[in-house]
Amino acid sequence: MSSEASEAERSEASKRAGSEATREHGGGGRSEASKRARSERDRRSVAADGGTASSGATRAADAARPDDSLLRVRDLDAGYGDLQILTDVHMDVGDGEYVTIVGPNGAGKSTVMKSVFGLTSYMGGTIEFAGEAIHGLAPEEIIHEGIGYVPQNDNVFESLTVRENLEMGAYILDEVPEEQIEVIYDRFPILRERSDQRAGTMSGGQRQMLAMGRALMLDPDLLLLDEPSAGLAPDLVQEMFDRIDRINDDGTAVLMVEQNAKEALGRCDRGYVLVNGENAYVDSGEALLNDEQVRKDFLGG
Amino acid sequence: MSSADADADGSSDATAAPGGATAGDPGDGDNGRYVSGWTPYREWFRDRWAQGGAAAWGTALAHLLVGALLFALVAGFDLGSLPIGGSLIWFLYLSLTVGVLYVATAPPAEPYVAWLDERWMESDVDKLLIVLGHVVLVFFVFAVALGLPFNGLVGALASVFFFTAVYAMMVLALNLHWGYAGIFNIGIAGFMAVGVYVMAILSGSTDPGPASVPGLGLPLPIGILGGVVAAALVGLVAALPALRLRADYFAIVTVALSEIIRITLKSTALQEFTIAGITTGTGGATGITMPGNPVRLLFYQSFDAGAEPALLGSVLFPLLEGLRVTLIPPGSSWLGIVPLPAFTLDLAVEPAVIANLAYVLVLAAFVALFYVLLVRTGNSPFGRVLKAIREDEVVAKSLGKDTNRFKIVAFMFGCGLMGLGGILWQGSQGFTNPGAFRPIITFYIWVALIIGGAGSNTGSVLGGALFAGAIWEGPVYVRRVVTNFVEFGDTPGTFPAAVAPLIEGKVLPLLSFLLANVSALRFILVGVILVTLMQRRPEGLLGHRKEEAAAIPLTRPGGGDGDGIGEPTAAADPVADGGRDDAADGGAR
Amino acid sequence: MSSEPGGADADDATDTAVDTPAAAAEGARDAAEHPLVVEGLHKTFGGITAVDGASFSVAEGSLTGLIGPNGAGKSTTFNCITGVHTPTSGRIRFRGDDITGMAPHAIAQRGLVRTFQIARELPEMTVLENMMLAPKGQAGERLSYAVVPGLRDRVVEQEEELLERAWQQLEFFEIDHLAEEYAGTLSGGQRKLLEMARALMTDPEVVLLDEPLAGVNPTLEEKLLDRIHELREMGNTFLFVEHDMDVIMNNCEHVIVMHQGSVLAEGTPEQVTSDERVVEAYLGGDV
Amino acid sequence: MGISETYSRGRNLAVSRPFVLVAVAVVAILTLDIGRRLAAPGGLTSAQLATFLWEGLVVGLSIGLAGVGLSMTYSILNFANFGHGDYVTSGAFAGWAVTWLFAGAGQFDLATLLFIGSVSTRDLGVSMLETPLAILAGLIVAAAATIGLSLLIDRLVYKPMRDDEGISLLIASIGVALALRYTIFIVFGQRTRGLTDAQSVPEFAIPVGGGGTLDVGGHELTLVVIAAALMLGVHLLLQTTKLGKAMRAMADNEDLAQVTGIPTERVVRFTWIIGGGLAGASGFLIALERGAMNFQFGWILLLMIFAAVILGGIGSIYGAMFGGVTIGIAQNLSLVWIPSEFSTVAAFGVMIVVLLFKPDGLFSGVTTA
Repeated sequence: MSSEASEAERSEASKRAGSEATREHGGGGRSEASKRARSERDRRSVAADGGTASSGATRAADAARPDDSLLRVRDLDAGYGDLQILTDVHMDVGDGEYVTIVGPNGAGKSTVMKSVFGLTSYMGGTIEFAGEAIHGLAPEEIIHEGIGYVPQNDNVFESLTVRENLEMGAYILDEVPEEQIEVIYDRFPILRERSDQRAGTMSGGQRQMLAMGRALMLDPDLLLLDEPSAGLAPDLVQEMFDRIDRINDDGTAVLMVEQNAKEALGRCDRGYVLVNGENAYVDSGEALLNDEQVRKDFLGG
Repeated sequence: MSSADADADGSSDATAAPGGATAGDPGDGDNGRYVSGWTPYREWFRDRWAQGGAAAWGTALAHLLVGALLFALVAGFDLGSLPIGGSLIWFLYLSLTVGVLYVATAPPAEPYVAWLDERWMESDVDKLLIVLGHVVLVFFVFAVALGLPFNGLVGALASVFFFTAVYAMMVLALNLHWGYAGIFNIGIAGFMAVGVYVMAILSGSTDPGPASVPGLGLPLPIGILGGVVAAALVGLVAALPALRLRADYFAIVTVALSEIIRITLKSTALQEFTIAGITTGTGGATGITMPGNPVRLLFYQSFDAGAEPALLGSVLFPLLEGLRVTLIPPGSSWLGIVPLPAFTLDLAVEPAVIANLAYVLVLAAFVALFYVLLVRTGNSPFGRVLKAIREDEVVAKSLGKDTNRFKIVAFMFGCGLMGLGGILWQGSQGFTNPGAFRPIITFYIWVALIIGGAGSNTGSVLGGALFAGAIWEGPVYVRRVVTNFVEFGDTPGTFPAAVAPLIEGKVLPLLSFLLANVSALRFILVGVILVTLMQRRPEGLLGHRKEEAAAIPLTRPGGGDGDGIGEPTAAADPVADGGRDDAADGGAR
Repeated sequence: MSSEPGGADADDATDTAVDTPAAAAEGARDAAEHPLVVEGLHKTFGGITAVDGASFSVAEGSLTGLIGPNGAGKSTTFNCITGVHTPTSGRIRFRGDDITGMAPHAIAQRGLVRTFQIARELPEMTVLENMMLAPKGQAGERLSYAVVPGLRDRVVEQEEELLERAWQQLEFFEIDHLAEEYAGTLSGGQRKLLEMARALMTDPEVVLLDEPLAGVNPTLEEKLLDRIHELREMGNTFLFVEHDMDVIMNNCEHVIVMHQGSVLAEGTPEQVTSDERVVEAYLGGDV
Repeated sequence: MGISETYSRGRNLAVSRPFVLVAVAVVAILTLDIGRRLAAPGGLTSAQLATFLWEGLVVGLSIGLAGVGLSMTYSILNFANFGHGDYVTSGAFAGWAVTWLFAGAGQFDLATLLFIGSVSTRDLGVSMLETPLAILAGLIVAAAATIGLSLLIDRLVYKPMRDDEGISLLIASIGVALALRYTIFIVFGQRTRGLTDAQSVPEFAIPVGGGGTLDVGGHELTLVVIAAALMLGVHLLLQTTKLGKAMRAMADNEDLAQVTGIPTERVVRFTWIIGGGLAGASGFLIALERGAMNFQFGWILLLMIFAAVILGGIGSIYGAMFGGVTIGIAQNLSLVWIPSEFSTVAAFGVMIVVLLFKPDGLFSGVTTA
């Protein structure tokens, strides 16, 4: 449906971004989406033409065609045990796109990511990856599909060396892919230096790089990053985001949850704002960042 | 949603044991990713069984036939050559199968099961009566099957109830540790040993004769108190690491401690020693003589073996020894026409059994004491804090509870009770040695706790009774009954000698061998029961019961019904009223 | 059998009354108006500094908000105050007494009671049991009182009083219809209500609320906030840790904003939200 | 490294880990005392001391070898397996049945051999020197049978409980222990049986200072060599093979292992294979060294194995090896000061004292590495 949106409309949306971000009703079909009443609590105004989801600045072409998207999440309900966290979540990540999920604490950002990776209780909706339904699959199967995941905490095997950590990332392959290890080493030279050091002895930033390196060992089409900047010193945060930019530039699509909204939205192609386990906004990162309403809502919740 | 789920679970749990095993499919339901290879078969069987009538009977008969075929394959070749064995085994097999099928499908079982269900839900006393009643019933059947005189039945029951009582006491004490405070103690035997040995040393005779070490000759109550205090103090020593260690580490420390105690008691170093001119000791590996059992003094003038009866004994013994009720005197006839055979009911009980029974009554009183003490401990603010510690220690701390103090006090209290339980158990038997305090005793007590259900005091007593009746004494009587009916010939001495005849199709030697080893078989039974319980019913018979930890029933004060929204009570109460007004204000704001 | 010292309730009082003259003198001025004072709090874990010199105080009878973006050090500060963590340096005074590094239960005993961000009900205890657990100075918490016949009468008496209070408190929070349910069967919001009701059963002087509204639906949110306001009017003091600016704006009269381990701004909600540094901090800037 | 650096390091150590200093001090005092006793005429001879140390090493390696398996299952399956001692016994019985079968086939009745029945050990003449192949076959069967047994028990008992708490699994493992032990009891009987021919076991007398000799038994030597080789094998397996690394990864962080794509069930199976194999092999070797066994020797050994594993920090296989040797030497060296009845007490005492100061054991935090 977004394909109906003309180029003009999209640039219009970009301009409008300063005043009001577009309310997303999800790409799965407006009729279906509008059938579902939004929570009464939602005080936000819904954009009059509310349908067009994206107005990505740099990769608008990809973003505007969610039907071709690599990852396609529709009406997702998920949670932990019998506790539902997500309600009707929609999300698209195009091939090679860089998408960020932001939102206040407890909005369910990480839950979206874990749901994509099969780590939550699936309660309804669809998750498609490269045209195949992957909801209900176990994490080890999803890895085979070509998705890599970097959890937020405890994301390295502390008692294993750096190299062993990377080898674990390619466990499903029969042979250790030496060339891929070299690729990772080239991308994160510090890992080559520390190759034989135990991961537990490394600093937070180095661990984060190792965790990403491990997730990249299978050269996934989509990389899921859960708050990569959490707990890093400010100067390292910049470096971390630079590295993610480069990973994305090399063609890997990135879906990232970030608390540091300013930095994340500033760099991504598109951003989703999640509030209370539901989609609130979607727009280009820049647009979201400059939107007064988003700023206010983000501070509130 | 979640409360509805919980209710559903609760009710299925509440329908108690009989249907529990087949109701639903807890095993598979709980572990979604575990599908046993047997599952399709089980589902098919359940389905057929549920249809009832011809389908159920047909399925049952098919199984019967297949079973018989298998049986014949193993044993069938020489069945005819056995004296009565062959036909008897077939008879047993058929009657057992048909009996089970009949009970399971036919209506006559229903009133009984329904009655059992209903009574079971009534009260703790009913549960106890049901279990003890069934124990008595089963042993009555054993006695009849064995042709035991009344004296034998009473003796057997005295023995079963002795074990029931001592296990009940130990399990009650353990329940305080594990069920309430969540302390994983597997050193029970050690705390028992401390209690028993300190009592024995303090109150042992100063002149015990050549075979034993002298004690200090203090009065028995002092000895018992000393034993209990000593066990509690050893508990204190063990509780100090409890504050720092993980549950499984702590467990291993307690079992190591109990082994240290046992090895120390066994050592020659402390066998006999002299301090301040007084000679005493542990008796080493040979063991230690216990002070006389005061219950004996009720009946006899002294502790000596051939002592004269005391007052009570001199009255009771002749009375009970000669107790025979003549129901039909010799020479009677019906209406003076049909002569009737004379019939006298022999209810004679021998003095030794009377003394045993009296001691069991004393133990029962102690079980009641333990029960009251522990119910009071549980149903009090103290027990509430323990329960909170088990659930979430951080919360208890955040509410200002010094959780370490509670854990130490609870642990010491439980250890003291274990010491007392040990004294009443081992101390009553005239003599004990370190072998009676091997770690295996601890595990028996654990099994009894798990059967009854951790967290429930009534469950603890029931667990003790079931362990003593069904696992400890029961199998021995089963063996006696079977050997009474089946002529086995010579029992093979070894397993190979027992299985070798299988090749020739002879099963009796193996059966006979297994029966001879029934004491080992019951350990295997214990193991299987433990695993099955942990997999299927980890909460035991009565665990997870709604036992409120408070000194008073937690209902709405003033007798108001719990369902009311509370207007009447609130209106009567100024503070609550004020709160309500404020609430109204707040809502309007 | 009892291993406890004789039933002196004074025991706890004596060992908690730690009072250095210096602290008392310094605290006396403040203590009347500011029961809780945090001075130069530092906390490091390994090499990472979580709290970096935070100082603030909580006024008597106030509803003070402590906010800040993720990783600002709110939780660590909270944990230092409640005794879960021992500060690396700095002081925490409560009513003029230095409570730095005291055990959590000792701090709670003094009347500084916390709630948890993710409600920590005791799932296999009923709501009433949860409530009855909380009050301080229960005679029946001594084993001797619990089991000895004569002494137990006093326990029973006390229990009756507590039960009545518990019912009142449950009615006040409008969860009395759940009183006999297991706490584990309550919904998330109901657990939050229970948690707060339970904390109030201890007769606290200051209540530390750790994100009391996290994961609570709007209707219950209103209810919880109403209760907090009422209780404050009844004289309770609250320190309210929250990341959600809206809630703080609408409810607190005083707001402390933390960022990167120290206090970034302090003042009325209006002052704080108009502070550009605060907005930047929330969006993830370095300020 | 300069003196001042050494000094400051020492000071840091004293501040941060006072227990280490206390332990070093105690060990130093005991060592000095041994020196004093050695020097005193009529006191401890160096041959005695060497014997204590050697015996300690032998006992320690056997405990350590059994402990490695226990530690592995603990770190990967998260429960203390109380059935482990009976896995040791099972392995020993299976292995020795085969050794006897090999050694006595043709001479004696097969059933008698297979059930390790009454055959004079003199007549059978099993020893490393006489029947090395039979012993080797027994060792292999001991390991293989125990692997089969532990996989079977995992399937029946532990797999359906995979998500349960460690304590539930622990209690279930007590049930497994009882069932196993008394199954062995029924099949093989209660008595303690001799296994090897003491006459044909070679002994090497190694002269030590002071005119005494250290007598090293051939079977002791066999145990030490095979145990060391097996431990080295486990080390290489964990460090160099993919599956070994996956085991370490899973012990380290099970959730992360799952999201990394490590097949956790397969790792669990492999853990039982290694843990069970080592338990069986150690049982066989311990019985070889002792020359006798009965149905409960593994259970009696279990507490000692736990002591070793906990001492080293449960979950750490190097800790288990180190803990085993420490416990073994503590147990034997304690004979210098206390009567032999208390040597077990000394071993448990060392464990409890270590736990008082280091509640997580010596190698804690170094999970399976």
